[in-house]
Amino acid sequence: MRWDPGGLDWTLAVVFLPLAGALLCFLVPRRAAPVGLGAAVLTAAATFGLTLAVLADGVQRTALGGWAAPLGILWRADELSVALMAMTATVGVAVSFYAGAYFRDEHTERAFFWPLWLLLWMALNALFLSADLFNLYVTLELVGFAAASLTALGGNAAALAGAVRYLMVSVLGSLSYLLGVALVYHACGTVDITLAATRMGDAPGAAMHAATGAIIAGLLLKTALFPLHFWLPPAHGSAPAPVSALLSALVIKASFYLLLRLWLDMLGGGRWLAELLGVLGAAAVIWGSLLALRQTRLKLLIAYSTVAQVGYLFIAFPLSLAGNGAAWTGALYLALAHGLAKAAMFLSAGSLIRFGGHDRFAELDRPVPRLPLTLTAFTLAGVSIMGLPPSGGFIGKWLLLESAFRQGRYGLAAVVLLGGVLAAAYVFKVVGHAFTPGPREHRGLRVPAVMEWSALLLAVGAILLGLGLPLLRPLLQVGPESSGAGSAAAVGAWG
Amino acid sequence: MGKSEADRAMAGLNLIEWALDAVLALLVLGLALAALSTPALFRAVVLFIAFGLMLALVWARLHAVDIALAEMAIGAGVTGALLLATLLRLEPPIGRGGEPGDAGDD
Amino acid sequence: MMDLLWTQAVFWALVGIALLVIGLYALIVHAHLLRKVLALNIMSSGVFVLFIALARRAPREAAGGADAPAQVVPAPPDPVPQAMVLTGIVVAVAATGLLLALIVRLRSVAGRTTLDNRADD
Amino acid sequence: MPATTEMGSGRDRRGASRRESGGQARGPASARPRRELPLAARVLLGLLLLALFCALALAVLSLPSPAPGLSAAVAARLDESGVSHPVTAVLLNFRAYDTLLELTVLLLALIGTWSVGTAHGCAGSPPGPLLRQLPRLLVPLMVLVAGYLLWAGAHAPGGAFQAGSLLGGIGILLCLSGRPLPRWAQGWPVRLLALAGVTVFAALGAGAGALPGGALLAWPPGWAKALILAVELAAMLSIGAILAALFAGGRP
Repeated sequence: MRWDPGGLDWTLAVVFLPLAGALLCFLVPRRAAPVGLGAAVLTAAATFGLTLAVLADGVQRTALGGWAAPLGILWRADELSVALMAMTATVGVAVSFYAGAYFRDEHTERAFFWPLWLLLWMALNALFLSADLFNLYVTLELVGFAAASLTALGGNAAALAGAVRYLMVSVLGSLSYLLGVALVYHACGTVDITLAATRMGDAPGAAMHAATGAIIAGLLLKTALFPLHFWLPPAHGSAPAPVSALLSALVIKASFYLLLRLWLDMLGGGRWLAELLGVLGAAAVIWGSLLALRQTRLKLLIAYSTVAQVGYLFIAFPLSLAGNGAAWTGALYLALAHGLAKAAMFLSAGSLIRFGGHDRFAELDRPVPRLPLTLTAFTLAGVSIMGLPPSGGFIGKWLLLESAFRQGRYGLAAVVLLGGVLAAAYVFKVVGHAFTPGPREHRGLRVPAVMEWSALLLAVGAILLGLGLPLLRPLLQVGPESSGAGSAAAVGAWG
Repeated sequence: MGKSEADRAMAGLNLIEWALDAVLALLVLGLALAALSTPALFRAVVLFIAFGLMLALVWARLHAVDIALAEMAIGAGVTGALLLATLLRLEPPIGRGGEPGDAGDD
Repeated sequence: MMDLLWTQAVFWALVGIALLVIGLYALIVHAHLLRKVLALNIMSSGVFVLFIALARRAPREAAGGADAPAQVVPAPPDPVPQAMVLTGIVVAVAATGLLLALIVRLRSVAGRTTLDNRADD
Repeated sequence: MPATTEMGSGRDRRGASRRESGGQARGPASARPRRELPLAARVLLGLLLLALFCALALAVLSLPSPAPGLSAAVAARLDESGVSHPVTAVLLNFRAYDTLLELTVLLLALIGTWSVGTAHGCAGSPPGPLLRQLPRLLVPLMVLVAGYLLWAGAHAPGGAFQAGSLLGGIGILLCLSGRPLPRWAQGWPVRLLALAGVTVFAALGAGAGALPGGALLAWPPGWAKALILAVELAAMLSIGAILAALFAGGRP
């Protein structure tokens, strides 16, 4: 029941460091930027430490308050959660440096960006760590509140309307999730994921179906899977650029992670549900890509691209039915690569907006010769989004395709390929315009070097992710057998 | 907890208690429906506050006294105050000069 | 006796579901944001009622002895759902406060109290 | 999706909507909202929701009758929790981490509210004589009740949340009666008050983890009652401050 100090210190740090940073930033708003940046770097370092600890010693468990599972709340840092936390840290540090420059001259935004962002980071890490259904509800609400408040930092009508819609959808999604949790509690007598999983077999079927439906519906709404994506483009398209990067790269992944975690460890999901998710995912890929192609504003284009990329993650559900973990590894690879690449894209878009004053990309006046780093970052990120080798996106799609072909699921394979072609079309649409002169001569404002470099480094990270397959493979081996059985045994020993 | 208590419980969860439950449920549902469908926003907010107070009674019926207290203070009290303040801010009396809450929905 | 308690639990759980459904309908149908906030609050009340009502099916042995008279004493309700619903109520008021602040700001910036979008939730 | 046009054609549509709402504001109070779903869609929606109701009702009916709840587990460990009221024991000991995050949620809502604008007073109109005098009478009483609720929480229904929301009510009352926050308190003092709950909670919880043989948020035996009371006191003050600040609707 008692913890060993080694692992806990890191788990404690990844949640409490950003919290402490946020509290300090809120208390002394004048010093928010340096304090926030310091807290971000420290949190990233702690995440790195935790990742190494998990790789070395395996799953790290903490019983909060010293109370074992049915009564207390458990933290569980396994490979899946650590992979997501590591992505959060990578994107988080880059966005933090970017935001330091982006908000330099805007006092209100600067004073509130830092506490909100650090609380978002804390909430994300708490979500990735928690093994308790109700605690996850609270972290989901934290994530939603922080994300909506950050969206509203844009300040104009579009951002505020986007934030209101976002917050309402987020609260609605959490409520649906909570309904499912209530049913699980009353059927199984626990909200611990592992314990509930062991008791679900004896629970009445109707209640479990309703709980599964409510939980999955709530999380799909938060993950913006087609046709529940209506709230995403207005929010992600109108938030300040660093915020858009956080929303698209991290916040969407949090609810997807939770869905995946519950699917693997607890819900088990039926065949028909998996097929339905696959169909919706395929529709999202096509629909999101087509709408991205139609956009004239860069940030909306990137936001619709997120709608499409979310679709890929769900194509893995029917593909995993055959029982091998390759489809899951592919989906996770795509999630991580998309996190880095999409953040890089939004950060580049923010630099372009700073440069040109708007983001109607057809009207930008020759950005390539004047912002070469930013356009390089955008193109490299685009390579990963399209899924060209050697990027992380390529590996993810390749794993999905491989398992689709092996199972003879040619329709899904075709969707994966078609999505790549459409992505190429919208990325090149932007890049093509970048070389041409705009309708008017435009002097262009100076973009701080930090902003350009942080986007570029993230994009390079998305490419390098593809080369790191052997390194990352142990982190991304997920499947019901890898995480579920081990923890069930452990809880049995603890309880 | 002797015989009399058992008798009371046996005969107690009877018609009167059921009537209480039924009336309370009808009140809660009716107030919720009314708050969501009445055209004037001010009335809607007032009905919502009444809904919160009735809900506090429901918690008491369900032997959840902590929640009843919290619902009274937070659910009906603070939330109601927040909603009323917002109503004032959304319909500033300057300009068109309508009474706050007098305007139609939308 | 157990049946009566169970019936009461189910009765209030059904009331909770009804509140949830009524709120969801209003959330989708109404355009005014304040009305949507009311709807969300009523929905969450519905979920809370469901959560607490079902805790009325507390196990007999919590009430005491095994003989029949002791069994009919209603057991103290399960404290865990109560604590969770308390948490939920505070989260709900926080959501309401934040939403209302955003709505007031939207009104003063854009002059509207709707999302101005037919595809809204 | 029409959502795309939020920025593009937003301006003219916004103008249209303002005209529309202006027209309706002057219209009769009974006017139904115009921009509603068509009837067929609403009927379809109603049917879908009816199906949802039935599905959830079936789920509820299928649940086993003696519930497998946790009341026995709570009762078994109640002695070690430091308080004798089970709900408080769950909130501040067994599942204290939930409560810490919940306080963070409140703080987050406050930060979000402050980030969108400044407060412009509490009420639209100057307070009448009744509202000016009411606080003299009510505030001492409410403070007393809040203190009682906080103290009672250890063994009876009550606790930090109920007491804190009463304090919030005091703040709202003072705000309505035209007593604004004094200028000296508008800077870090009010921020500190809002932070106090999370800070004390997190610091004590992490400190408990640093003790030899301790665990994160595990109150050491013997100290549990005192620590819980300290956490509750700070939480009560923060909850009161945050709720009143949410009512004020913006940063001071």
